[in-house]
Amino acid sequence: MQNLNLLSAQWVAPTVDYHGLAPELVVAGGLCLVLILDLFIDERKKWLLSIISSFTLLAAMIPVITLALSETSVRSMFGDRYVVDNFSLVMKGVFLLAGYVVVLLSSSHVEEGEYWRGEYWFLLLSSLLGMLMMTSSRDLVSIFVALEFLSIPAYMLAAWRKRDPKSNEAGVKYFMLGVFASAVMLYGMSLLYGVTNSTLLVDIAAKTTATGDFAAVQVLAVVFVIVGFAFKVSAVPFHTWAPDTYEGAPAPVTAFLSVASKAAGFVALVVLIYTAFPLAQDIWQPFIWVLSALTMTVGNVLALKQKNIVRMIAYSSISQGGFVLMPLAVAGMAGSGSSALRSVVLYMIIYAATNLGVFGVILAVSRKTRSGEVSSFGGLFSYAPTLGVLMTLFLASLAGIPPLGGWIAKFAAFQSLLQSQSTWGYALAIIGAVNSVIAFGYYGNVMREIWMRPVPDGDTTPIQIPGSLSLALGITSVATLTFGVLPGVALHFADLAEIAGAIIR
Amino acid sequence: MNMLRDNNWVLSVGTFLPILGVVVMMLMPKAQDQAVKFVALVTSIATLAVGIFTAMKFDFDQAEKMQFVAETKWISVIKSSYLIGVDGISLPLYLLSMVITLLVVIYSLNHLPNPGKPKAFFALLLVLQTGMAGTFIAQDLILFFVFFELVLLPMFFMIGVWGGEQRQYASIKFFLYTMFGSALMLVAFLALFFKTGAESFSIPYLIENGGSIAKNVQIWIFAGMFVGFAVKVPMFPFHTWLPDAHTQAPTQGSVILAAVLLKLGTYGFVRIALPILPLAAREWAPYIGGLAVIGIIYGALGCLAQSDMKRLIAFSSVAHMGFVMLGISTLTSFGINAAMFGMVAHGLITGMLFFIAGSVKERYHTLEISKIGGMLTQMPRLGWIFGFCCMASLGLPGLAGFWGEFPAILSTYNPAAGLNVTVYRVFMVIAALGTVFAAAYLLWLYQRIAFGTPKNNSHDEHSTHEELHDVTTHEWLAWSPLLIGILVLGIMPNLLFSVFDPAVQVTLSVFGG
Amino acid sequence: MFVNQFLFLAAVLFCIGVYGVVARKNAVLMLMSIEIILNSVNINLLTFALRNGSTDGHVFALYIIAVAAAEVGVGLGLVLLVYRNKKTISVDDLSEMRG
Amino acid sequence: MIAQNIGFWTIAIVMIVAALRVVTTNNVVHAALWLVVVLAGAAAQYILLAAEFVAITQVLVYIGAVMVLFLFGTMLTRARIGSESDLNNTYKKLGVPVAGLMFAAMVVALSSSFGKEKIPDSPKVISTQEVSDQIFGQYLLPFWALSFVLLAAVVGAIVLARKD
Amino acid sequence: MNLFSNADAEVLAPLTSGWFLDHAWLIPVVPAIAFALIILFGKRMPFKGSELGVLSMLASLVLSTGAGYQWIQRVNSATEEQFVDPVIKSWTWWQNAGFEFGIGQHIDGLAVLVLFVVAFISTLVQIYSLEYLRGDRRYTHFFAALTLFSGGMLAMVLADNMMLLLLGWEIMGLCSFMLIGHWWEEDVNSKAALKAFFTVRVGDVGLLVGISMLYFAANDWTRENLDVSGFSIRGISAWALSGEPNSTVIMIAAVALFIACIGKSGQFPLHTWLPDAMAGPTPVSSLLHSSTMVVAGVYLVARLYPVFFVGLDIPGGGGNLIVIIGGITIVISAALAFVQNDIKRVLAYSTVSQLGYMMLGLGAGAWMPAVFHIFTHAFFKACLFLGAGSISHSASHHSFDMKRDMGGLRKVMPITFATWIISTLALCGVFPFSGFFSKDEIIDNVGHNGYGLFMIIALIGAFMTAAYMTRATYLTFFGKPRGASAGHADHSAHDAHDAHDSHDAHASSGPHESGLLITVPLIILSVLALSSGFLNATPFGESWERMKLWVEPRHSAFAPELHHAPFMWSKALMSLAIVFLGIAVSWVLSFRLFTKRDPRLVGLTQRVKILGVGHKFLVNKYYLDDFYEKIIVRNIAGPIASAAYWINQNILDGIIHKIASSSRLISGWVYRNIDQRVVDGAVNNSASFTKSVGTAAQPSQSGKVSQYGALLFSAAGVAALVLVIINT
Repeated sequence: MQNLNLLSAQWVAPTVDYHGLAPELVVAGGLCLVLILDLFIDERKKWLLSIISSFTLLAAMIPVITLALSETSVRSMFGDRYVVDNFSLVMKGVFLLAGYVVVLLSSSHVEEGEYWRGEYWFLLLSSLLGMLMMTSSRDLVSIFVALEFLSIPAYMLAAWRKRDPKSNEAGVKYFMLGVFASAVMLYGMSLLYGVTNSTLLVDIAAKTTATGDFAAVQVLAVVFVIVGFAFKVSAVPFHTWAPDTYEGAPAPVTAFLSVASKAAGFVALVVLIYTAFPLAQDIWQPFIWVLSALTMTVGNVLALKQKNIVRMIAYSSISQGGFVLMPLAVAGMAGSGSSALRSVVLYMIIYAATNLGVFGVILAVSRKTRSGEVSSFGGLFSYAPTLGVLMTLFLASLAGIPPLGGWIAKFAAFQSLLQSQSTWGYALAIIGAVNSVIAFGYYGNVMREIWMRPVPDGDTTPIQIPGSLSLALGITSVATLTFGVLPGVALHFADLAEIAGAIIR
Repeated sequence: MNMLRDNNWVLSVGTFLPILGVVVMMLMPKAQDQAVKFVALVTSIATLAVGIFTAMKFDFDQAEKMQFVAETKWISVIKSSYLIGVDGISLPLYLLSMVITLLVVIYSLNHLPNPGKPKAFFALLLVLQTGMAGTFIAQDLILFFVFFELVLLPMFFMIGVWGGEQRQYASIKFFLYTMFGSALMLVAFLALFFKTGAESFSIPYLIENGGSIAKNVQIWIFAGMFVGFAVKVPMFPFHTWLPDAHTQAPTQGSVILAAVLLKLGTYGFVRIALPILPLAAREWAPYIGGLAVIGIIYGALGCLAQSDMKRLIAFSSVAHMGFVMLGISTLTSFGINAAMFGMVAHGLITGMLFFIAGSVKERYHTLEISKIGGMLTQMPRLGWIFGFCCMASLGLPGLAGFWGEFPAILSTYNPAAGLNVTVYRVFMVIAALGTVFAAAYLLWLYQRIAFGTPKNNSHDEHSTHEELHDVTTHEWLAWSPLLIGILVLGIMPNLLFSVFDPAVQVTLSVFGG
Repeated sequence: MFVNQFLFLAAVLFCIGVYGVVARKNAVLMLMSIEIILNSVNINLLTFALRNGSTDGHVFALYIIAVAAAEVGVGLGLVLLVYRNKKTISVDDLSEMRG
Repeated sequence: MIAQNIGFWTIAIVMIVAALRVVTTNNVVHAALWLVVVLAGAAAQYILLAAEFVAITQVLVYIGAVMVLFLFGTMLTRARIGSESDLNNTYKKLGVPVAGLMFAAMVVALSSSFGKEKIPDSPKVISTQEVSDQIFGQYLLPFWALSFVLLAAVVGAIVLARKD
Repeated sequence: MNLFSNADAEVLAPLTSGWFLDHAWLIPVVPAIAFALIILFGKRMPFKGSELGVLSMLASLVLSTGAGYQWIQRVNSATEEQFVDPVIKSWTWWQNAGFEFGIGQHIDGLAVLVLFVVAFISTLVQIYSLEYLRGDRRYTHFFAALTLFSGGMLAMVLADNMMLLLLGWEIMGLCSFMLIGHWWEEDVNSKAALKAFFTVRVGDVGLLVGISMLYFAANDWTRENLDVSGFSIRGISAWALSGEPNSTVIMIAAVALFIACIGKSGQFPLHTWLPDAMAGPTPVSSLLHSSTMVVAGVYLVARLYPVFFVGLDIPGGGGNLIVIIGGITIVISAALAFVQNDIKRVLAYSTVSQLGYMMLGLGAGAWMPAVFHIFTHAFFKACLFLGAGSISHSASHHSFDMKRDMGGLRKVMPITFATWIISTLALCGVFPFSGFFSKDEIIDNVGHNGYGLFMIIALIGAFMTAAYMTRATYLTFFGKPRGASAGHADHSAHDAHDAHDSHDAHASSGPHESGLLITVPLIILSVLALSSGFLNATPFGESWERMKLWVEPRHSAFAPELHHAPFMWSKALMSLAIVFLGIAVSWVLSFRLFTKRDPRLVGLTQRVKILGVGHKFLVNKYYLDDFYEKIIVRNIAGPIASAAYWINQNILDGIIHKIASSSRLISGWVYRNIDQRVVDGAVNNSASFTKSVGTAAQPSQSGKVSQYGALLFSAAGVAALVLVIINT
């Protein structure tokens, strides 16, 4: 009953480490600014909002950097419910930069379409803020709220092209499935709380195992919680929303969903696995193993059949998600924990750069072709060589071909799988290897269109690429190449990313 | 392992110089075709110059040692470093890649295949060169893998963009096969890494420590590498990408594919698979040998069935690489020497044959054997060169092909200790029969193409007799080094053997002598 | 009182909700089913709060209620949007994209 | 205890029946009304579980606000007040095995873990103050975030729902 | 212990050597250089490179003669029983992984003899070709190939190790390909070239295998005892005789090597390429069939005699692979020669048959006579070929058809006729022409060494040789001129050859004697055909056996002990009688058949009835003439020869064609079904499989939210259930 005494004591204002919260605060300030300015600003000057949004995100990078450089390596607040550690800092950086690129991708798109611009930026920043929060959340409630925080704006963004039934459909599907998944997850969380009497992950960790009196409920809880995030990372069979939503949503939003939102799901998954379920590896390892194998395979196989480029990339990103999951399937085994974490982070960093690049090119090309078909890329190289080469680089990187970023990501994933030196690890590695080959089937198909097919309607007028889009393409392509040639750069960050309080090593 | 570190900048320069050329090309304004060609030519000449400088500085008396070794941190997190060096095994192949690239560039100056686009073409060619050279100098598995894969995309595009009718199918097929192989190879590399204590990816380190891995584990790891390398070689039954790729690839692509790319696989066996996993190698050797002789006969049968000249030459590669693999499978230093020689010889000869096929295609607008005839009458020089190459390819003593073929057969008689002698002797007889087949298909090919009277019906209205010009200056420039190489190596095989041998001996020292 | 009697009630409600989302195609009805599911979770949480004697369950339940409200708002917004474009709120008809 | 048990079972049966009606009725408005019953029943259960504040919030938020939203939504989408035959999927029977599967999983887990465990006879009653202390103490940040969630939901929902 | 140093032999005279012997390696080098020069500069030279070829051959001839002279001196400086060490020089060509590949010379009596023959014949053939191929469009190439061809043969002869031997062997093969296919515009020629190269190549498998086996079997021993590699011919010889070798290994090695010889020397059953090779220009046929190429196989057996001696147990008598093959070849090919109309084909089969004699001799331990037969055969066979060429060149307008385009030429071409007759007699083995001294010795020694059955075969062969040569002579030079010889120009067949167009001018002037460049070589050769036999004229006593003295290695660790049959005039007379009988029978028959058009003979072959054979045999048994005429000759010349030819064309050749076509079929099948369908198909199928999996998985992506939800919930339920069950 010590607890009782503590609780019945006089309320004390919690201490807030404002430096630690600074990135979130900057973004929060930025989104308020956007919302307010939107009311007052002239219709013709609304482009200012995109500038503000992008600067907000860059500005938020500053505290991230100062935090990274500061002496205190781990800052925890609210009774360890909100922790700023290296992992969260790295991921915050990833989210902010990815968000920045999404803003760049969006700006011309949003200006030209009939969008609600101010609200668009507001929702985008909100979702990003949710992601930032997700990286540091270390209790169930925070995670749940952060998840909804990043999801709810995203549901609406997916439907943002209001007149387009496809976009509506995308939004509804995303929303419905998202809610189902969070319902399942909540059920799991409620059981976790019930068994462990805490929402704090580190407390949960001590009591959550696959054995003991409450084993069955714990299994159920762990599985359901993981399902919630498996949905978010669109792991098969919880992926069904992804292709439809990606296809229907506005392209920049799709880019955002496929990169940032998915990364947020992984962040939560990793945090849960490392800090909440370290002793329950018997539960989640096989589950994630199956998820990973299914995700890679089904994603790939279905991608082979796609005619729509965005839908194809959707399936591709599903399958990429399977690769990210790979190392987690053995993360609980002795000695492979830290390398699994590293490879997940690394994969997310590189995947973010590459996939955003892909969407950059898709956006640029669709400006001209107004088509989402793969065949609209026909002969791209002949009239837009730069875009053709860039798309090739990005796709090759996704396929994992050296010396582009993707290979080191896959390599690291394989490495940590094999590091476990377990049959499960080897088997999954073989499945992954086979899948990385299948994947080339559809990446190669796009390359084939770009390089070897004629221009569909013989229209070879060059493509005008707006400045912001060029900047986005530049950033992503340089990142993709650099990560490939000098993988140490990305690996350095991935290696830094340690979760405070993680028990798995 | 002993390493010499003098002049260790030359390898990096030689390898990455082409990339510099690519960058320069990329920076050039559009529609500067001549300038692009010039840059490509200068780059490849400069690269070769660096290569020759390397050869001059190479201490041939210590060919068994790694030389020009450079080591820098690269991906320290995964304990992989930028470790490069050459020894007697890699130097000739390293130089071969440079020579072939230069010749291909020269040939391409006025033989650019459709649809043109010189900038992209030469850029890919130079990237390809970097990949090939890099593979031969890499002394770190990860670095090796990166370079090994680096050649994939340029070749994919070379086939896919500049290739023949079925180019897209062929290019995808090529790519998928190789990807499949290298994916498994990567898994094997990683398994190797962890089984040796997760200390380093450096090949010398692994050679020292790989032998201590348990045998059954070695066998599995070897299996992964085997698939990776065998696809590249290509060994039966992983060969089916090759005929398509060759047939559809532009001449330049075929030449590079045959002359250098296929060697990446066999080189991988000699450099990596055998010395690091000696126990597994011994278990696998008879199977490799068996597949090799199947490849020899099978490739030959495939050749006999062809009606397309280029496809025939492609199938002959399967047979020839069978001899190379047979030599490797003996696990004797002589056999591996023969294999190394066979690699270089096959590079020169088959490369040359593909050049000829390209020129035939250019002149006759077909490669259908039945539509070509009497080449000796119409273009005597081309016909004679073709004859020379056929003879070299079928292993005529005194030409380079023989020294890859016969020693391989010879070494099969007496494989390394512990291998089943009877099985290998059977291999030997089959391989010797393969030489008969080689004679059959090559001579038959030659008879049908070069002899007889010209077939006028082969000419559609576009091609008049003026197109049937004999060998041009560019072709002479591009070909004569190969022709001279074939002859010189045939007469003085020791030029190569003396370089290979010490390094091969060292490589095989893991087998206990 | 058994812990399980509440938990089973929650489970039954949860499953009824699940049946609802699968069986219904009217978007509004699906949203209602979701509400049932979320309520079942709340029952769980409060049961455990009582069992464990801790406050966290209450807080969690409150947050869920708030979020659920937000979700219903968003959901109905989407339903209206769809209705405006397609003149139907049958989710089943929203299957233009598939495969 | 007995009174509580009687209360519980009565309410539980009502809730279950109401919930079943929600998912089976052919009238949207009826469904909404049945939902009110379920939500009210839930509030009653919360009180049984000694969570008055939550129960009140439940009534306020759900019955007060959410239900209104539902009814408005129903009206705005021009649902007929009367019964409709077009509310269910053709494959609605699929819901039975799916729900059954979930239920099986839950039953297996719950019964094997909590079995005959009882709620303590004199449970610690959580005061509303404690809840608020928590919310404004440890759970401050989610609370703060929640405000943004609601803001975003409102702004977004308005944009989506309005005509333009 | 060094068994083989000369020191521990009793008293050995120091052997002399000389510049020519020490520098014998120059002999093949000269033509090789000449070849390169012709290729590079030939077209720009006044005589288009031919002068280089002739000069190089002359130089080789001079060098060979000098070497021969010095070898004789060397032999003379040795004692009676002393083994005359060959002059061996070797250099390391390249060395690798413990394998040493050398180049060098190994010159001894055998080598000197063959060197001389090759150089001599080559020189004459080149001179002859100056005229014969004048104006040919590939004149330069022809001389280049011819020179390289001789160079290859010379290199092979001189080789001190098996690798070098193989090199020369293969160069010859290549050049034969180029030479036989010289007029490749015609399909027949290029096919013949292909066939020649390919058939020989089939045999070469044996060579490769044999060399490898010998190397590995002998290397350790030779290293230890002689400090040479297992490729060294000297080393292998000594090893074979040392008693060391495992009998199976050496037997298999010998068989393998002999397979190569079968291919190269046109032995049964690989002889079919030889007649087809007549498609080449006549000088080529002459060179190929007299002294080079086909002799290479025989030479290899003679060279590595110890291997065969031990491996096939030659001293054992009775029969072995070599004699069996040799014997079959003699008869089979002689029989075939009867039914040929093409004069060159007659000669070709005769060559095959004579090679059979050489093989028979070697196989039966008659080493010396067999080697001597190489020597004599070279002259008369070259002479015969060149004579045939002379006829076609000057009389028959490039036709070689005896029945259609020849006849009665003895008056028009007296010199050709005279040389032909001399050579024919030599070929038939008529005393005192050279063939007698070699062939008769072979027959004699075969019997003496315990191969009685084969002696009879050889005698039958001798009879047949005499008969078919008589027939050919009759058809060509006697009777009435026919076809082109009678002046009927038949252009149609040969217009395709640009090369020949230049000859039309004097071809149309009718049959005439050939020019000096042709007749002089003929005369020289015929003189040698007449006289060369006396170099080893056994009948005249030991002092005449010069060749035996100079060439035959004396018994030692390097050479097996050889026995010689004592010469007996009775045996010689018997075989002579057989030969004359053959000539006579054939003459009469030919006269009756071809000139008189005797109705009994004309069309006999069509009227043969199997039942009639026995009947006629009985009817005519008292008439010796009829006996030979009607039974033996008819049956041999008719059905048996035809059958043999039929077998040859349909079965053996057929087998080869079948093998070729069926291997083409098989390969086609393998390619279509295995490669494209199974191997490739597996890949393509796996692709389509992947896609169909995709199709199968697609329904899950129905686009309906409720179904998605159902999937989500049920997957979660299943996962939870399964994991709960597993973990509890």
